[in-house]
Amino acid sequence: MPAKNMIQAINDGLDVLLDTHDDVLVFGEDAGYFGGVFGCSQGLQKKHGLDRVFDTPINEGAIVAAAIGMATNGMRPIAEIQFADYIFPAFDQIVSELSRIRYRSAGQFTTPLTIRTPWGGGIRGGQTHSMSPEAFFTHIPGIKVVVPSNPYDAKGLLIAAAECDDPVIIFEPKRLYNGPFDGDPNKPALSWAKHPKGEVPDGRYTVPLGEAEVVREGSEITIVTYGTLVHVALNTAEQEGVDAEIIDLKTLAPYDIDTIAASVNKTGRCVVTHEAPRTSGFGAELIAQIQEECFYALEAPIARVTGWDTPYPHAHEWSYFPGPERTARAIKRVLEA
Amino acid sequence: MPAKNMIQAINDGLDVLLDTHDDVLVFGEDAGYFGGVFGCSQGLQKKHGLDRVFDTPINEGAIVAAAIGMATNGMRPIAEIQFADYIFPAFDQIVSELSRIRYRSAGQFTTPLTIRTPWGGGIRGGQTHSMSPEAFFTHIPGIKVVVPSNPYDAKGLLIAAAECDDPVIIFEPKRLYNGPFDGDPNKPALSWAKHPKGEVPDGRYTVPLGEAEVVREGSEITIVTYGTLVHVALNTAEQEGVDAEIIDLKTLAPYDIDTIAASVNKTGRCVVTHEAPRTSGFGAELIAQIQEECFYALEAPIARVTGWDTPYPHAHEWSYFPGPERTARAIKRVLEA
Amino acid sequence: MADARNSIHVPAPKFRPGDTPDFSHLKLPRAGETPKPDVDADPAKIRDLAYGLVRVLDHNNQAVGDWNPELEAKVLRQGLRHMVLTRIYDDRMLKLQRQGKMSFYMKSLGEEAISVAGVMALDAADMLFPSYRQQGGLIARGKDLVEMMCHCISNSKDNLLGRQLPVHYTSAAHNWFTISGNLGTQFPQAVGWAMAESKKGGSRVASSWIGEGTSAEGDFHSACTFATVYRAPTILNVVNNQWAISTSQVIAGGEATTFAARAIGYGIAGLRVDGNDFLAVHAATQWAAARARGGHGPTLIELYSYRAEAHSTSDDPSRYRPKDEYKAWPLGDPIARLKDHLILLGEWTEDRHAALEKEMTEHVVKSYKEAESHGTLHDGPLSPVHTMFEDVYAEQTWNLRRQRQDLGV
Amino acid sequence: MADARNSIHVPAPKFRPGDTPDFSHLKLPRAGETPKPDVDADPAKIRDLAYGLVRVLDHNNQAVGDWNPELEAKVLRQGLRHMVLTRIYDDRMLKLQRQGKMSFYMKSLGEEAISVAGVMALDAADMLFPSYRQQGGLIARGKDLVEMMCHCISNSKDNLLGRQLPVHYTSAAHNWFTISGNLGTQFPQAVGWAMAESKKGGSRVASSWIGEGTSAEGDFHSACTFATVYRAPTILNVVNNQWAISTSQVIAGGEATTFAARAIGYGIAGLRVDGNDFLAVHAATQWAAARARGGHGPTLIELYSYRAEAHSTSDDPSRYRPKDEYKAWPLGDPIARLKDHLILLGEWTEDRHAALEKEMTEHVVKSYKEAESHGTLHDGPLSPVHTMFEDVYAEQTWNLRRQRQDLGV
Ligand SMILES: Cc1ncc(C[n+]2csc(CCOP(=O)(O)OP(=O)(O)O)c2C)c(N)n1
Ligand SMILES: Cc1ncc(C[n+]2csc(CCOP(=O)(O)OP(=O)(O)O)c2C)c(N)n1
Ligand SMILES: [Mg+2]
Ligand SMILES: [Mg+2]
Repeated sequence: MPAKNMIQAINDGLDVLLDTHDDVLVFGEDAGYFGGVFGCSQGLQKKHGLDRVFDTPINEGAIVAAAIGMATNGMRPIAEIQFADYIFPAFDQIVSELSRIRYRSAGQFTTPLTIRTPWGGGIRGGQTHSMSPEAFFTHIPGIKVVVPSNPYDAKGLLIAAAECDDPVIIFEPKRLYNGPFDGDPNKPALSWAKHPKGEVPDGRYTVPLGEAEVVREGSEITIVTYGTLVHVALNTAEQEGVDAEIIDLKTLAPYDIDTIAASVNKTGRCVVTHEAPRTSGFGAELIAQIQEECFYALEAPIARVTGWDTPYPHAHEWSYFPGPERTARAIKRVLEA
Repeated sequence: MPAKNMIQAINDGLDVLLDTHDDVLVFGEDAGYFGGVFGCSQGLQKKHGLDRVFDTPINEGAIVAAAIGMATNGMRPIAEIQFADYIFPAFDQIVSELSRIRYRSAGQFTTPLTIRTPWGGGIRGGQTHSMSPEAFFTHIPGIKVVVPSNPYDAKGLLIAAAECDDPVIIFEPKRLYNGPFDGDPNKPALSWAKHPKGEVPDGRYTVPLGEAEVVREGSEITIVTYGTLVHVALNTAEQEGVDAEIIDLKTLAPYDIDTIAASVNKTGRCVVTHEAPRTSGFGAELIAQIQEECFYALEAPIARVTGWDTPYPHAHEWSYFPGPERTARAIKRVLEA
Repeated sequence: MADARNSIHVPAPKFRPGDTPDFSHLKLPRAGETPKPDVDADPAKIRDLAYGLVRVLDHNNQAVGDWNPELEAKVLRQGLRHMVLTRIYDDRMLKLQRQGKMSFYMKSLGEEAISVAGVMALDAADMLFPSYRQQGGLIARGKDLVEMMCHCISNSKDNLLGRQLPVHYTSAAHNWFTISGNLGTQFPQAVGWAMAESKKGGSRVASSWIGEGTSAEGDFHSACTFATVYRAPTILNVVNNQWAISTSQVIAGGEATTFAARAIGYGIAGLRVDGNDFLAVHAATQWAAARARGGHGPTLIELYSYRAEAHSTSDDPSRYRPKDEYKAWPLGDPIARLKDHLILLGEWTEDRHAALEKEMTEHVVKSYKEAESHGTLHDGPLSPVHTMFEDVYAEQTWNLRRQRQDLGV
Repeated sequence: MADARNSIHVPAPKFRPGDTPDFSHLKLPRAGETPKPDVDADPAKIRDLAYGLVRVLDHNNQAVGDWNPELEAKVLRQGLRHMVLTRIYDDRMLKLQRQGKMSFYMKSLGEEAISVAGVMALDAADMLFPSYRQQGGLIARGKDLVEMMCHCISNSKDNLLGRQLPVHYTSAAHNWFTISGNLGTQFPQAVGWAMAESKKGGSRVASSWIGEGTSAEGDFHSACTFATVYRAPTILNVVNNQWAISTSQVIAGGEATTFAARAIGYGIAGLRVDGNDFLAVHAATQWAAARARGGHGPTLIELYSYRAEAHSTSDDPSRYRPKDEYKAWPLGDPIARLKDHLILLGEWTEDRHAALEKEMTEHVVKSYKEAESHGTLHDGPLSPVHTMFEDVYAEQTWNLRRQRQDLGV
């Protein structure tokens, strides 16, 4: 199986979709001729044609609106929003339209479309190229939210999303595009070539939406996370020698409560981590639900390790990023509580 | 002290602000000549002039953007968004701009502006006149979020918001505009004239941002809520004869954690209620924080009573609305746990 | 232009309650005056049309000029029938709303030609992305009145399962998109639909409608930008009925120019059309549809009209405009104009008209009786409560399943 | 126009890597050809200007025609100085970025006249809402170079406390708004600022800049709509530098018409201006400012130019356009053109120019040395970490206080 980084895996996923589904269209700002600012659609216009893979004007709301219209005319559009930070001009079309067309039309119209967007920090992008806005989208009934943490999942979840009859937003951790990242910016960059999840099968396969994965088994504490921080959690557990069970959520809406609850009921302790600001972040939802499901098993309050309640700063990026040091501290606090 | 309904109280608050602050401007769709579709600015254009109280084109993003511009030129704009459901075209200007201008300019520019918008269901408004989108806004660092539950607070919080140097969004429970509502749509409408909080002093006064109020003392259980559901909670407690302590949050961002924690530490049991969908609603944040602060005091899992994870339906409004019956059931469950 | 720089210029309508409306200042081109270009005309060559007014029926209700679509009398009578039915339907529904039979209603009085002719000029396969004031188009598409009513009264046969406010119809079978309560969102969606149609090599066009007030929304710009860039086969209709709830069209940007002129900014074809002239609306729509079908790109049509009634059952227009303003409106009544035209042609009589009105009234009354037999919002039966939890996703997710169980339905 | 209906029409630029660029198809009006109306002209009377091109410097670099602003040589030399400094500053910063001294940089090569003349033609009190490519304007406003650099290298003297990406300057003291990373948001904000200015009876105007790519955003429509409705004293500049990262201006809607023509849609004054002609940009800006100050409303200016460099340090233009396309660009180099004009006037010499370049280079080098003495992003010192938790609100809220404590700063 060929080793691929996450960009290549996504590119491959798009290619497979374009090959196998006549109704798939791929578009976005700079996504056509150039192949996207991160290269996720590189080469696809040349291969699949100007009117299946194309550039759009700079108007995220229009991109989503047009995708909705296309979807109601039999297409399965895959739209790229250049950075998750720039998804907000499309927020109305997502909240008021995309999420509700099936509902308000009682199933007469559906919008099987996928939005992909680079997400998260750790690349010195400053406050407008680093956001993790997933929590907003998990509060919109009718939208599925996906965050892959590796090339294998990125391709498999993308194909599952595109083939799914619901609208799906995929947040792609841009810090993981070129290699896994364990949270230490001073270490030399790692490569996906040496990571088992860098093995990406050719052709079509899917990773099911709505299913989390226990990426590390353990008995002392459960760490629930997604995206970039999956690697940070793994690294922290190793480094600290904690017998932590680590759950990679993969899908945030609907999230896999069974896998989470089973783990927390087993370990009795839990830390939730994400890069987004703490207040009303997705961690809040997870904790609210976990305390309800696992109350009697819990031996300590569930802790959150998150970005701060500020915009993502440029210079102090690594003081903002919830890295191994803060994760370790939270684990310790929960274990000692 | 004159009795006022909530619309009159808000109207009075705007009038006081226009009287006492040259830099206050009031505008929005139909907010000028007509005085707003709910009448909150009625009569103010005539009194204060066409260019202090005026109509805007139908473009919520432009309303907020222009308000930002005005604020950076010395004004204290008070913008009305006709329904909270229509705030999303302005979401980008709120998330990416309004919330961050002080931060990204390191205090060189500030945006002391207030957005008022009718909020919540219970008036047969269907899915586009009933939303409670407050959770989104509590996840935006830099924005303050306010939800009054009565005329006295509506005026006092409005004046506090307008005089505050931060951007504030006030969600006005439209079901409470004309009278308190205890959750039973079949009872005859109540009037603010008979409610103590319908007494609204003339002139300027403020209700401080960031402070919750214990609106009913109790020892068995704490109910944390805001807006319309404050009245539903009070009614439920009375009806069920539960010795519940009820907290009216009033400000959601930043919320008054001390008042909440003190109460839950005392009662050991807690129910959080809101009308918005459950998943990633503001209740999740409250629960996540409460379980952290009060873990050892808690005798049962904290329960949520919320709107369902669907758009707000039209015909089944009262099956969606988290009324006294569902609130009572949750209280019972928590008390018996 | 010169405007003292000591206050914000806030435009105001000419007349307010108490004023005597007088529209003689409006310089409206006469019927036949605005020329008709070929359907493949270069937008750069036809910019004047955005300042003209496509009119066919003259002050004597004779059809004149190049834009005369020369429709068969049969078609005109059909149009008249749809318009009359729409008006009677609206009237009855308003009354029923006042009686508490439904929560809300919105009439289209005075704008019936816009929706009826705007739909009749298209093929049945063309896709419609309407706003809430195009009920005439749904009637023209042959939607069953009982079904429309069942939706409005949210009863057990409401095809939207009680999920939507009245008048927010959906009818995939009639190529009628699901109407949104959020203004303007359908405009760029229509363009996306049309792009997909291009992709498929199909010949259908998309037509969408918004109000002049709504044209201020960002979605308007989204639609025009994507339509011009991708030359999408779309008809973008802006119904300028002078009012957006309480605000005059000058607040939407109508003081400095026409709404049709927005088209010029994008290099797309723009027409300004007498919206109360069935023949003009039909001709303009036909022209735009042929243009779109021929691959010559989108057309923006401003339909100049007047909202004769309240915005909806929730407002009182006498608070912001003269009560009789509609009577002073120079473009008349679309039904009366078409009727008189047909009479002039010898294809219609006052008696037949009276009979038509009677027939349509009976049709509406009878339909309502049937609709009501399936329930009303107030008294039920409604659609089953458990349907509230369906169609959020293709398959019900665990949280919704639990919530449904929690409600015990 | 005729475009077969079997695929989406996706416009493409004329030339791609490997092609030989040749812009002889562009019909650009000659200098002096486009007429100059009075500042209180009715927008309806001057629509042609949106299709013309305001140019002053002819092919011999002589100033000709009505638009000649007849500036004193002193002013021209000042403009030249700012442009040269801007270019040298950009060059040096790019090099430093390549050396890892800062995280990111964006040059304005070829567009210096737009920002420098666009700011010099205004009063110091006028408010600027720039995009990220108007650094020349900040230099023209007299901002200290060391401060600009300290911001770009995010050091301990960065006036933005390391919170923003490089080139996203803020300088309230220079009436320079805080640049956003989100495209276009400043356009309607500028209009709001100008409305407040009207309200106060002040005479300042707001000027804002976006790129042609950005004009597709909804905020463009917001700005134009509010500007026309409230006749706000605003100058809305659209810099058409042909490219938006990798996409040609045809993808932004430039295939069917000009960007200046958007103005016509709103009934506001629209000018298309040779953006590489210092005198033309100055004259057009002066005209628009006088118009705004006189209460005659906003002006939309399309500045026709070419982005000579990469979009930013993050992209490689050779992947999407011919390497030498800029050389074929018919409007030349704004610095060379102004320089030659001054030489022609006898107000400048090649020697003085060389000396100026040397002086500016030294100024830049010296400034950087000083800036670096306050730290760099890479090696520090940075602003204190605790400042990360400040300015979110006027007063720190409890959650931020606790978070600061949690981080131990
Ligand atoms: C995004 C959004 N903002 C505001 C509203 C509230 N609203 C409903 S109808 C209306 C006026 C629309 O006027 P216009 O577009 O002229 O259409 P008309 O009613 O005249 O047909 C407004 C402001 C809404 N439904 N959606
Ligand atoms: C809302 C938003 N969408 C997308 C981007 C990413 N982006 C940054 S610059 C740019 C191109 C802008 O092109 P143009 O407006 O022509 O300005 P220019 O760079 O040519 O000066 C894009 C797409 C962004 N910053 N903000
Ligand atoms: Mg209207
Ligand atoms: Mg550009």
